[in-house]
Amino acid sequence: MAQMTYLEAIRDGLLGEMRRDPGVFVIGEDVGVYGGAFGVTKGFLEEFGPWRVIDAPLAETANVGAGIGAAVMGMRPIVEMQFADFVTDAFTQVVNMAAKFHWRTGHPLPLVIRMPYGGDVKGGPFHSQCMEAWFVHTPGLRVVAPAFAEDAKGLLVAAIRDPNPVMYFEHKHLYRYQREEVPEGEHVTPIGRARIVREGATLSVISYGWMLHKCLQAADAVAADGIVAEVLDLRSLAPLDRDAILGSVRKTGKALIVHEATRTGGVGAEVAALVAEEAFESLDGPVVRLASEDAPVPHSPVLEAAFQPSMDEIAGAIHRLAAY
Amino acid sequence: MAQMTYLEAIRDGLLGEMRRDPGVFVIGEDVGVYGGAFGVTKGFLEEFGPWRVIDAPLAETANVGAGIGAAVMGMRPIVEMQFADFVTDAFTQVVNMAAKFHWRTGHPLPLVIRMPYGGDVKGGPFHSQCMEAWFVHTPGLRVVAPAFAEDAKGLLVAAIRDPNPVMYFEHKHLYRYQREEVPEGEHVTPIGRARIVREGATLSVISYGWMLHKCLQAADAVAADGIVAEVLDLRSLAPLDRDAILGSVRKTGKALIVHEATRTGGVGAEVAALVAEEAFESLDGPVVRLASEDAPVPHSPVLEAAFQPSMDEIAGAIHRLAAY
Amino acid sequence: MAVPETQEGGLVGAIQAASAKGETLAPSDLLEILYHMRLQRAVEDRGVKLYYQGRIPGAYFTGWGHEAIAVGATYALGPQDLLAPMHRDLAAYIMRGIPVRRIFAQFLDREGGLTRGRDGNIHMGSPSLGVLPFISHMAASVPVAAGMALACRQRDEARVVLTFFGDGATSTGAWHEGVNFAAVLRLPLVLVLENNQYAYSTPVSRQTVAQSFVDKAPGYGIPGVAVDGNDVLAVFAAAREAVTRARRGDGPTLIECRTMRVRGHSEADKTFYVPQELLQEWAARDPIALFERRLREEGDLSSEVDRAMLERIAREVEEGLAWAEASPEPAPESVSEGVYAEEREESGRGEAGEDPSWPR
Amino acid sequence: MAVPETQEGGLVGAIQAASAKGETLAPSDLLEILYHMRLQRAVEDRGVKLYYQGRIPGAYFTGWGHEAIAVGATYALGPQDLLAPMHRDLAAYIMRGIPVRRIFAQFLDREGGLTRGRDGNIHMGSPSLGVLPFISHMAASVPVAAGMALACRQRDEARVVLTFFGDGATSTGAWHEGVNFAAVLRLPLVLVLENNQYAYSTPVSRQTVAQSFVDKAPGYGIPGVAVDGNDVLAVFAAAREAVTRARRGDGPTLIECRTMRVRGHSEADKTFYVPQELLQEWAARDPIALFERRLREEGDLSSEVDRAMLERIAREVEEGLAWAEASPEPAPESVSEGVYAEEREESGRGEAGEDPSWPR
Ligand SMILES: Cc1ncc(C[n+]2csc(CCOP(=O)(O)OP(=O)(O)O)c2C)c(N)n1
Ligand SMILES: Cc1ncc(C[n+]2csc(CCOP(=O)(O)OP(=O)(O)O)c2C)c(N)n1
Ligand SMILES: [Mg+2]
Ligand SMILES: [Mg+2]
Repeated sequence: MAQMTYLEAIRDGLLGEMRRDPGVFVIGEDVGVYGGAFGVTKGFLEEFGPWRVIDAPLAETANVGAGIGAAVMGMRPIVEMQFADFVTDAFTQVVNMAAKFHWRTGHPLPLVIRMPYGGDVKGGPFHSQCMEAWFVHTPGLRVVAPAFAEDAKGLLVAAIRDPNPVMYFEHKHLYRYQREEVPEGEHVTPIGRARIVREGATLSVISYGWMLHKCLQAADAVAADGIVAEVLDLRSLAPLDRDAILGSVRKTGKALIVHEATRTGGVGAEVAALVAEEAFESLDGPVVRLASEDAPVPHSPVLEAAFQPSMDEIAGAIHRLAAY
Repeated sequence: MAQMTYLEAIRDGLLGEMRRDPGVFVIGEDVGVYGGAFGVTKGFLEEFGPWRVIDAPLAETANVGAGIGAAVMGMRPIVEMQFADFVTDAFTQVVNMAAKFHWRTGHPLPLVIRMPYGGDVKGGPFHSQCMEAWFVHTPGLRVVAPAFAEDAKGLLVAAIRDPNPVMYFEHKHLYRYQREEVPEGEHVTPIGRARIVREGATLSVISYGWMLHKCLQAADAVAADGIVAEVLDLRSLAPLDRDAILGSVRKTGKALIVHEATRTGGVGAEVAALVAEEAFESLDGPVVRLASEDAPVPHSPVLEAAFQPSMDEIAGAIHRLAAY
Repeated sequence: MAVPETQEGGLVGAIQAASAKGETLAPSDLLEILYHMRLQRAVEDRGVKLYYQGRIPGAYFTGWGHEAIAVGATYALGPQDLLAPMHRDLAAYIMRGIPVRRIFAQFLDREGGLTRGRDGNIHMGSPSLGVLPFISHMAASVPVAAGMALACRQRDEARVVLTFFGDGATSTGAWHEGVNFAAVLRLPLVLVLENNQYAYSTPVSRQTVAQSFVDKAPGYGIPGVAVDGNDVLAVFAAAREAVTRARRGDGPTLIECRTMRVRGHSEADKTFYVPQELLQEWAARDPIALFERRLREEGDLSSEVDRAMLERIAREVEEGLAWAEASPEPAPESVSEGVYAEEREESGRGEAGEDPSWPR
Repeated sequence: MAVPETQEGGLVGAIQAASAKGETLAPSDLLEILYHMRLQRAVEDRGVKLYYQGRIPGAYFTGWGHEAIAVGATYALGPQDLLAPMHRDLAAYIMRGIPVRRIFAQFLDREGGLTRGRDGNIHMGSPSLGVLPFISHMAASVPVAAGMALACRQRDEARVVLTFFGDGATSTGAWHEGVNFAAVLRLPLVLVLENNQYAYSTPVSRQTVAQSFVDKAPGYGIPGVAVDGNDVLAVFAAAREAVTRARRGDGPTLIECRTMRVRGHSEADKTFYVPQELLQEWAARDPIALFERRLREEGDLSSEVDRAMLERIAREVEEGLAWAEASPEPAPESVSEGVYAEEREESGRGEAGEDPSWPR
């Protein structure tokens, strides 16, 4: 075990896989000489050379498309979006070319797209978006979104080894904010498994990414009032860990779902729908969602604080649901 | 009133608006000389000339972008996607340029994107997709999806007059399948209002588009068993008509949501989540969703029949929920 | 990178220069080329009949009149090379190892089709045979083909990727990004434009106002050459030069093959928008007839060989179709199988000779 | 369409040809041009200070060294013309009527900013002033600018749209589609490339291997011209010619302005990847200093005028900043206002002289 930031853990996972498997390579804008806009691949060019650390033109369709082509040939490409927001420039490649590839051909497509996403980085509407729901609604893609450094490493390794296209959502705010003990060397977090981060019986708080940490703080804050919140970190969004979600809600009888993506049509809707259909008989209260406002992500920190669910709002929602 | 197919009703609405307002124009591939891949704009070039009926290059980003630019200048562009599936080539323009425009600038962006969508046309994975959920999860866009010829006309007129970007989902299977009396001349269906197509008290069946008709058939089929299903046509998906949805479910106590889009993360999830949160106290049974399999849309009619919810499956789901 | 001499001479000069080089082909090569052109025509002809009999679900597309491009370009590839075709290149699929029977099964949406009935007649391929299945979104294959070429470069394999696209496709962002990516990284990619003067009903004048598509090449720093797309040897010669250049490490070449779409965009299209004279002019230049005449004139096609070839093709078509007809409809419940690959599935390296992917 | 004579002479010839035409400007024009270049520098300079004081949220970008492009090109526009700028063109915004005070308020994320604190320092504009606010996605403005030009053409307004973009942006599909669309429809669009040799850390050699960006023009059937991007009169002359051509109905022109990004990509970037000599070479060619020297040499800038201009600029900067600092933070609850326009809202026609859109 070693203390690592979330960003260092990503880097550690990437480095290990690059060393293990000569088919693994990274491609993206400014990933080589510069080492990536956030420094994730710093030093990689020197170690692996320009054909495994490819400084690409400013062309997301080309870069994702090239990743797909290389994957068809048995390579294990990792395409870095400089910011997740720019994946819209490669949308056809992701949702039509990559996602449907195995189903159409029976041929695996081992591709990872690294998606630095999320807000609280003073990034504004085009450098802060959380668009994971688009991909969760696209059969053929796997979608993961770690909240902890340990899983940032473990899920990246799993994604690289997975024979399917994986959208790997790494939260920019967590890059340096989140720091913990991370297993050194080989470490895999299986895709599709949620984790109970905090056990409890009063209600289930279901979240992922940066908001998961706010949920943990809120759970601590309400503990003084005798509320024992269970906090579930989804980690994988496609596939969702149905058993973990339903298991927790069947136990507690109440579900609060929190995410940073905008509310309408977010992943929280799917989780809520799942609970309302499959755990209905266990429900002792409404299935509550807390998410960002249905608006673009604002640049001003003042506005962003109002936009995003706050720890206080989460604690408030826990209180209300617990009292229901 | 006149008998019209769904396609004729679209054409009628478009023609009326083109005649009424010289700022309205259509742009897209093969919309001029050919009259559109489905013939919606046949004869338009002759009547309105090449600057209001623009045969565009094979370039969706250019065509949507040009529509946005013209809208910025106070025109009322209608951009036709030849098939809705191709909108992924214009994704940045839709979700980043258009959707966020008013919020960033305070300036309206009156744009309509016509999206011929949906299956049962032997189109396969790239000519049959239902991707409305992506846009419902994109604040700043309006999304409509008429099931009837009357609303196909009325919602198109409303979309053209709306000062916001509107994703207008027109179902290809309904083009010729659906035919009814449609008001002639001026006719507007307000965006954001659902319609109770069939009143009932046993349960609420909530749907839209082509599946709405299957739901009506299923409702008729189960009527013999004393089940009086209420069938709600959402018509607008963004904004959803919360009052209509909640009103119906509060009355019946049960909700079945049916759509053609794939299940996970579809619009049905949002409707279910809404119901599970806001109508929880009225619920007498689980909130049930019926949707297409989480897979690409298959080409083979045999496979597509298995892929899509069938009338029998809907009737079965109604039976089970009614009996709950 | 300099633009090759063929461009300066304009279209005619280019055609002559390219055709001249075709002469090194052996007589057996010429017959094989004719065979593949005829086979494409025969399979598609049978497809048209099936379509009018209502036996092909959905739209049906042919490459009628484009056979010289499909065959001429593909014939320039070596056994380990790779292909990213489009919807007018049926022969290319066959030449790269996809059996006729599986193509018919694909037409009929049967389990034996390359996509097990999942995708339509033109959306097929076999990654394990090195044939990228294309998707509807025009030019989406171009960046993917660049990526296949990238993998060859990364592994120091002397393999080349050849991709086809239409005149309409050149207007897309995907085309631009893919071509430029390959140019910048000097990847072994051959870019074959099938300029058939229309994209559905849209004439080339709405796709570009450049004097010629070849004028696009210098903007990417790559050579460009225009050839008569109805002259199979001209196409072959240009492709062979481009393949050689690519294999040598000198990067992509743009080859514009000029032809005409003499049938509808799909079989449902009556092409009222195409001037009759244009259709007639090009119908008189049918690439198969042109090549047959040339072979006969030069004594390379005896009437026995001719007859035997036609019989072989007829037999292959009928056997292929019979196999396809015997192939079952896909099982309804199979629709949601294989949305994801399973843990243990390994990618191949796109080596020719492996089996097509479905069924595994 | 023929490529104009300026291209043949290569870069130097082009610069000379273009500069020569600049001479028809009146002395007052020259001073106005200098004023705008200096004003951009002064505003951005103040911005850099604010940034290092931690008062500008997020990243901060300047157009340091690009002032000749922003001012020279924009100065060629008429009062009713339209602009789609990018992130190195601050002067262009000001020249089209956006007040300095609102720009500072934008820097500070205040309610008085052009986006009411909603978007960052460079993502601003005013549709009602005919200035398209750009989005982060590089080149996404290009097809939109083409659409603005389309509207002018549709309404038979003799207006021209001018758009800026970087060398990196030319690699995007959006750029290709937008340029080609405008070319095919012969729209009144002027395409100004700010080739500053880098896209973030990526050198131009990774964006294209064409000999020059101007080589892309014939592929779109439009004229292309290269100019020294640090010579404001050369830029102006090329832009004026392109504006005239566009207004005449002869369609788009590509103008490549060659310069160098002498600061970091953003102020957080230390540009370790740029060779020091390159930075020094171009720092010695600062466009403002070059133009000042020229004006002084030709007697067009007396020391009084000079002093008065600098004082005016200093005053405008301080007044603008003071206004911005007095502008309140946006109200937290305002964040979800205006996601949709309301029924009654009418689009303007992009006429200069209208108020910026927010606040209404
Ligand atoms: C991105 C995209 N937009 C629209 C279409 C619809 N479409 C299918 S084929 C076609 C014309 C293609 O023309 P071209 O590239 O010239 O190829 P051709 O069919 O002429 O061989 C169009 C517009 C598509 N397939 N993809
Ligand atoms: C589509 C897209 N991909 C990536 C980025 C991230 N990014 C922001 S600016 C930039 C470089 C832009 O270079 P260029 O177009 O040359 O303009 P310059 O900044 O040099 O003036 C990059 C890669 C982006 N904004 N848009
Ligand atoms: Mg064509
Ligand atoms: Mg640059």
